[in-house]
Amino acid sequence: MDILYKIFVDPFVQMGAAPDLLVQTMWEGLVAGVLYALIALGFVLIFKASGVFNFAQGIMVVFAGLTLVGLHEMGVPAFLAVILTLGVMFLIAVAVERVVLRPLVNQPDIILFMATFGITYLLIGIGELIFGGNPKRMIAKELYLPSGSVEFQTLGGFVQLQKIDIAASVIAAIMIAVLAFFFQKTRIGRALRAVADSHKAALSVGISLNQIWVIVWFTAGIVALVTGIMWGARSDVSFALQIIALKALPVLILGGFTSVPGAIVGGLIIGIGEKLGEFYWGPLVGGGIESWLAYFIALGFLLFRPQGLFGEKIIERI
Amino acid sequence: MRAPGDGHGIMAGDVLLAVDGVSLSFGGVKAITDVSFDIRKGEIRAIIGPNGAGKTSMLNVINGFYHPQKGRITFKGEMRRRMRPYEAASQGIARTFQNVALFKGMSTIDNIMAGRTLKMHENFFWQCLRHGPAMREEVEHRRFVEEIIDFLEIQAIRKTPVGKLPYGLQKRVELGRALAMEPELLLLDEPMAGMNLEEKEDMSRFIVDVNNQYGTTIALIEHDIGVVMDLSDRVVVLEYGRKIADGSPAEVSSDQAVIDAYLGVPH
Amino acid sequence: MFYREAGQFKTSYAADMAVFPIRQDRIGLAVILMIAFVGIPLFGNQFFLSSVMIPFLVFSLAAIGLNILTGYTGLISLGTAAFMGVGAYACYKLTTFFPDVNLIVWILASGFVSALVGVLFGLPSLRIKGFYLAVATLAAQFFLQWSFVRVPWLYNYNTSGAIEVPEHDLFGIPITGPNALPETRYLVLLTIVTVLTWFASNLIHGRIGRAWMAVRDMDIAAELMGIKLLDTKLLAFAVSSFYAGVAGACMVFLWYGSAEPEVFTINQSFLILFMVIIGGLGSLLGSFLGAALIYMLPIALRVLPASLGVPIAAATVEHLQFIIVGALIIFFLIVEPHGLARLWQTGKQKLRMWPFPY
Amino acid sequence: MKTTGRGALRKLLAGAAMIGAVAFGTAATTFEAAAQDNTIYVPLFTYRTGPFAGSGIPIADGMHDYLRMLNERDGGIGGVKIVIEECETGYDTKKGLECYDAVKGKKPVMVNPWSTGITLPLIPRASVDKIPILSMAYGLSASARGDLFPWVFNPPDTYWDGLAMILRHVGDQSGGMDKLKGKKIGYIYFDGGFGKEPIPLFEQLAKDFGFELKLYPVPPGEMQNQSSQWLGVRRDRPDFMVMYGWGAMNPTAIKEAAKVNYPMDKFVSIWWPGEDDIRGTDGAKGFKMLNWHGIGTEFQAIKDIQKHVVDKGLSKAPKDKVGELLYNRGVYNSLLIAEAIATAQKVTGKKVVDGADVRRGLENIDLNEARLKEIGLAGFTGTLKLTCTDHNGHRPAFIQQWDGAKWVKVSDLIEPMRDKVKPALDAAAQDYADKNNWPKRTEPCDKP
Repeated sequence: MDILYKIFVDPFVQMGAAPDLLVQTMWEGLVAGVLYALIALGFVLIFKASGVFNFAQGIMVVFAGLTLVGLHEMGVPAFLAVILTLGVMFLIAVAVERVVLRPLVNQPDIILFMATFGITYLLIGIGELIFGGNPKRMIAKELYLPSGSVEFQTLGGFVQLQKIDIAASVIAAIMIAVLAFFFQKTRIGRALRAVADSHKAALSVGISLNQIWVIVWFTAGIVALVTGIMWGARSDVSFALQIIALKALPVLILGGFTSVPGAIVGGLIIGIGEKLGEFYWGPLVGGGIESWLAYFIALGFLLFRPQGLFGEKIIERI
Repeated sequence: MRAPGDGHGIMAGDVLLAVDGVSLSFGGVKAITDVSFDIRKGEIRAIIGPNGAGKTSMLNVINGFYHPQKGRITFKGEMRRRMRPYEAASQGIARTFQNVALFKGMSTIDNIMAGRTLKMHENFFWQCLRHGPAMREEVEHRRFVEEIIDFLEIQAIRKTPVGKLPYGLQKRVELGRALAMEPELLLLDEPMAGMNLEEKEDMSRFIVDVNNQYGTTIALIEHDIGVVMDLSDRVVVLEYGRKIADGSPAEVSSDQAVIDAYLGVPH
Repeated sequence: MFYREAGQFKTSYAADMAVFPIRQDRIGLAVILMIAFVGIPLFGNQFFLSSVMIPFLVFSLAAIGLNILTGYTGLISLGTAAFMGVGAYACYKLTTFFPDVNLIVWILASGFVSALVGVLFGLPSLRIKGFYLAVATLAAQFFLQWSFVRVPWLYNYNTSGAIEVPEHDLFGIPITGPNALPETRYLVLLTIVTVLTWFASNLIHGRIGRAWMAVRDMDIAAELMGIKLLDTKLLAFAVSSFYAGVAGACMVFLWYGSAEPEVFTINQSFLILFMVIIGGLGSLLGSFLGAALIYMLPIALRVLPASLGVPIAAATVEHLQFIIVGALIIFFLIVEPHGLARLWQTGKQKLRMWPFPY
Repeated sequence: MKTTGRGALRKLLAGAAMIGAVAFGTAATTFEAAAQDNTIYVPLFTYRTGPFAGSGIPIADGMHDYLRMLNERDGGIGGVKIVIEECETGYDTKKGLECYDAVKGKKPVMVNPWSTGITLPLIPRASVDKIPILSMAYGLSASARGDLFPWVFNPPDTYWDGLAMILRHVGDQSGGMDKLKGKKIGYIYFDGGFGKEPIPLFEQLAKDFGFELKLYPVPPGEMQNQSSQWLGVRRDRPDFMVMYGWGAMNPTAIKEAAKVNYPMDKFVSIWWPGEDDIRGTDGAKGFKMLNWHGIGTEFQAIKDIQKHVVDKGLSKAPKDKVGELLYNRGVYNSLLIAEAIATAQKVTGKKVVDGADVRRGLENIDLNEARLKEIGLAGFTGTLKLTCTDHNGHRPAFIQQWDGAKWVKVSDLIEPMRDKVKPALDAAAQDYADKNNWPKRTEPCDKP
């Protein structure tokens, strides 16, 4: 009975006893979730338009952040470095399209998936070769990102929000809005959606598939840079991030591979779920369950809704 | 090959499979609405209809891949509402597919051998050793498969990976794979689609031979009306998921509803 | 001219179904086995045996395991290292419970433990496939790795948190521990790998292998032909994890001599996946070729420039290694998705035609 | 498949085959090549790559530069040139073992694994291969027992000594060890071998002194994602926090601590954070850590490094990094290497010593004040004397505090609690010996 109490009652008692901590935990989860969602967003953009499951998205985040900081260390002013980094991300998009996607068009999905492993390793190698392997500090101040925190005295305690986290959430929201606008209202955006629905259809309306790939990979590169800056400002820019970036996978499962809102909601559920789990239930098994909880949440979810929250039900045909 | 199915007490001419009031829908979209027909032992039964009439869905229902919301299916006297594809296969239903669904990475022989899976039983241990009983079993079934290969005249492509074969040959290998299951009921989904005249003649010959030599009951979907009229004993016509006609080729071809459906008379 | 099957007639299906139907191939295999069993232990130096051949064999075995799952059954796994860990810890526990039983027995038994765990994590493959399944294997990777840290029973409550391998004998000759000669460890490992490769080859060429490949190539058709999807996939998970588990046990017992949980990280899972991709999906030979390439590449990179008098900084070598592996993955996927193994086949085909290519 | 690709492919394959042949041809010769007769071969296992490269690079530079300086300034040790060779491990056990096998044939006088994961598998091999292991303040704590582990050395402190000293400091801060009663002490640690090792002793001390211990493990994959752990800290409000972290875990923990407004002067770490882990972090001022050696370049030997190595462009270290904490940690490690070799030369009377000699050298290390002065490192570190039975020294260390720009020594030397550490050490050593059928020591002890 004691164990049942500890699992089913005690955590909720704790939540009730210190609501400020509960809110704080959920906020931390939310922030982590925003970052997962941003990585997942990069996945979704590419998956929607090219059907490629881009495993390299996580490393693109590191690479973008590293390039930015590395350029700045070489003496480039911060904002110029941002622009140059965008240029680098564009070059990567072009290179990926030329070297990887174009020769592999019409190959099975799994081959393309594995090709992105190759991109991952290439980016790690090139990034470390140019900028060195040690963690770097994000140039948050130079980019006029806020630091410090705001505190709310509430709920019998306090809730403390880091300004950088607030900024990250706001910027993420803006970026999602811009992307939504881009997809819904602009010509290129509509073309992208046409590609998502059918490659042939896109070709028939005279859109070059190659250009579209470059555009989505570049867009994903921009998302990666923003993610890299935000994440880097919270901790450091280092290749250790790639393991955390894998959490975007359960997020995608929750959200569905093709849904932008799904990526956001999935990210938040995973982020909040794993923080609550770690904080309130983790101590029962000695803690550290955060490393796998997200995957189990996703797995449990899969058993009931294999197509994800916002994905369409798959009807298999033969 | 032995004539299959004799032991079940179903004589030629008896009803082998009866479809009774089957309806199937996906979400809100109705694929099949209240369709009933039967297939008799030993006959060649054609299912025809315009595109999107629900023909393939019907085959999918028969071999358990789709589960109809309403209706019953009676096979060899056993009635069922739901069935796993595995059960359908083990009871003797085999099929080919509209878009060839071969195992592309495997050779012709391995594809057809895969059709023997249900008949092979040697355990994991012997499989690991590939000697003794496992090897004997393998040789025995290989002999059977070679008979099919001779029958379908595809000796030359035995060891070619099927992904590299031309379309017509792939269709033939797929038929071979279905035959390897020694089915009582063989479902053929557009066996002649995309073939030239010569290939169609070959395929028709194989279908008739299978039916004659082994007494296998065949249900086939085909667009080429000429082929259907020549081959089949009875024809069922679907349109928009409903049955609009059922009978001998002659009866069906003179049916006004069928003519309308094919000529596209607006409803 | 020399490599040709002309004149070799098969008089039985059994002969035609042999894994190596061409005589020259059988001779070649015999030569390779001779070199492996006799030549290398006789002439190989310590470094070559213990830092090249033993790791190569361990990774080959793990790659075979992953190839069964990913290459033959089409289920992608990112958790190979964790299953290797299961094998290693299982073997460690079994040897501490029953230290007097022959170690080889426990190495194989630990494969079964790993297989069981593999089946457990393979269960979601009923509902999910493709990339989705990769998440189930990631769950296995992170959960198992966590368990290796969090469950002190697994490492016998050692304060170091690591498992250490005491000396074990086989027929009075030490095969683990510091006194085991590299030659002995190599021969034991080589025997295990040879036998298990033979088993894998047999499985793949029989009913079970065909069912795996059928599921990989067209799961719906396979299902409609009476191949039970779940059973087939779970069997693939079990066999695959068995191989990974044995590889893990061999890794710790015959190579490392001790292990921390950090040995079985996701990076190792990736490495093995790359071996399979580069070596050739769906090819046993490819598992060996891929393991050789990926494992020996950094050694070659380290040694080659130095011997040519071009000193390259250690760090640069590491970075180059990442770049080369990444480039190779892309290169092989584009030029030859079936990997090194297919290149080998193509080469043999050329040889068969030679000197009249058309 | 495209025919064009195939032609290129064939060339590539031929090329690869050739490279492979050459590689293994040369691999054999390179690794066979024994050290020359008139040099001493010291391999350095370093990790300038991988997730821990941030700490690994300065350490590697410090180790390399000190030995290089001896070569440049003195022509080696006792007139014998040292052959320094780095082997990159990436902090990966697999590569570490490969490094070991690669250097083994070249008669190294000792190995410095610089990773507990690499140290553990080498421990049984050391006595067989006759190559001593110097795992400086890491590795297997129990190997401090020279009578059981004659070939393994881990001076100047074990992780248990470190914990005891940190708790002493915490006690001082509270006004005496008896004041710890009823206090809450949090322990945030890398959730692997190194972080978990002190827990049994920690629990024991919690019982002895009556404080409550709270554990906050950080999983290896989550080193940069510690918000749950620090939320736990906020909930439990421990009076002090102790940290055993590594790599990216350290800077993240300091940041998170600052975020939750944890009082930094109550946050004490074991000796692994470096300047780069803390510099530029808002609110990090006041953070404390344990250390046992000097920082900066105000020591003769380090000035010599600058003069003979760095200024001549022989070092990989950027000039401003020389003298930083982890750089000097590397220097300390090399100081031990050099001292062991020098002592071995003295004990054996030989000039070109081998692994067995250097083992004796290590056992006879006596770094007293006079000797430190002699080698130009007076005041750099405390004295160290190893013996046949004590391979660690259990030397006192001090607490240093981050003042926002640099480390400042804020405590006197703190003695570890030998009475508490010894039983834990003995039990662990015995446990290790029992579980692994550990052989008895056969190497004779030198008379001091």
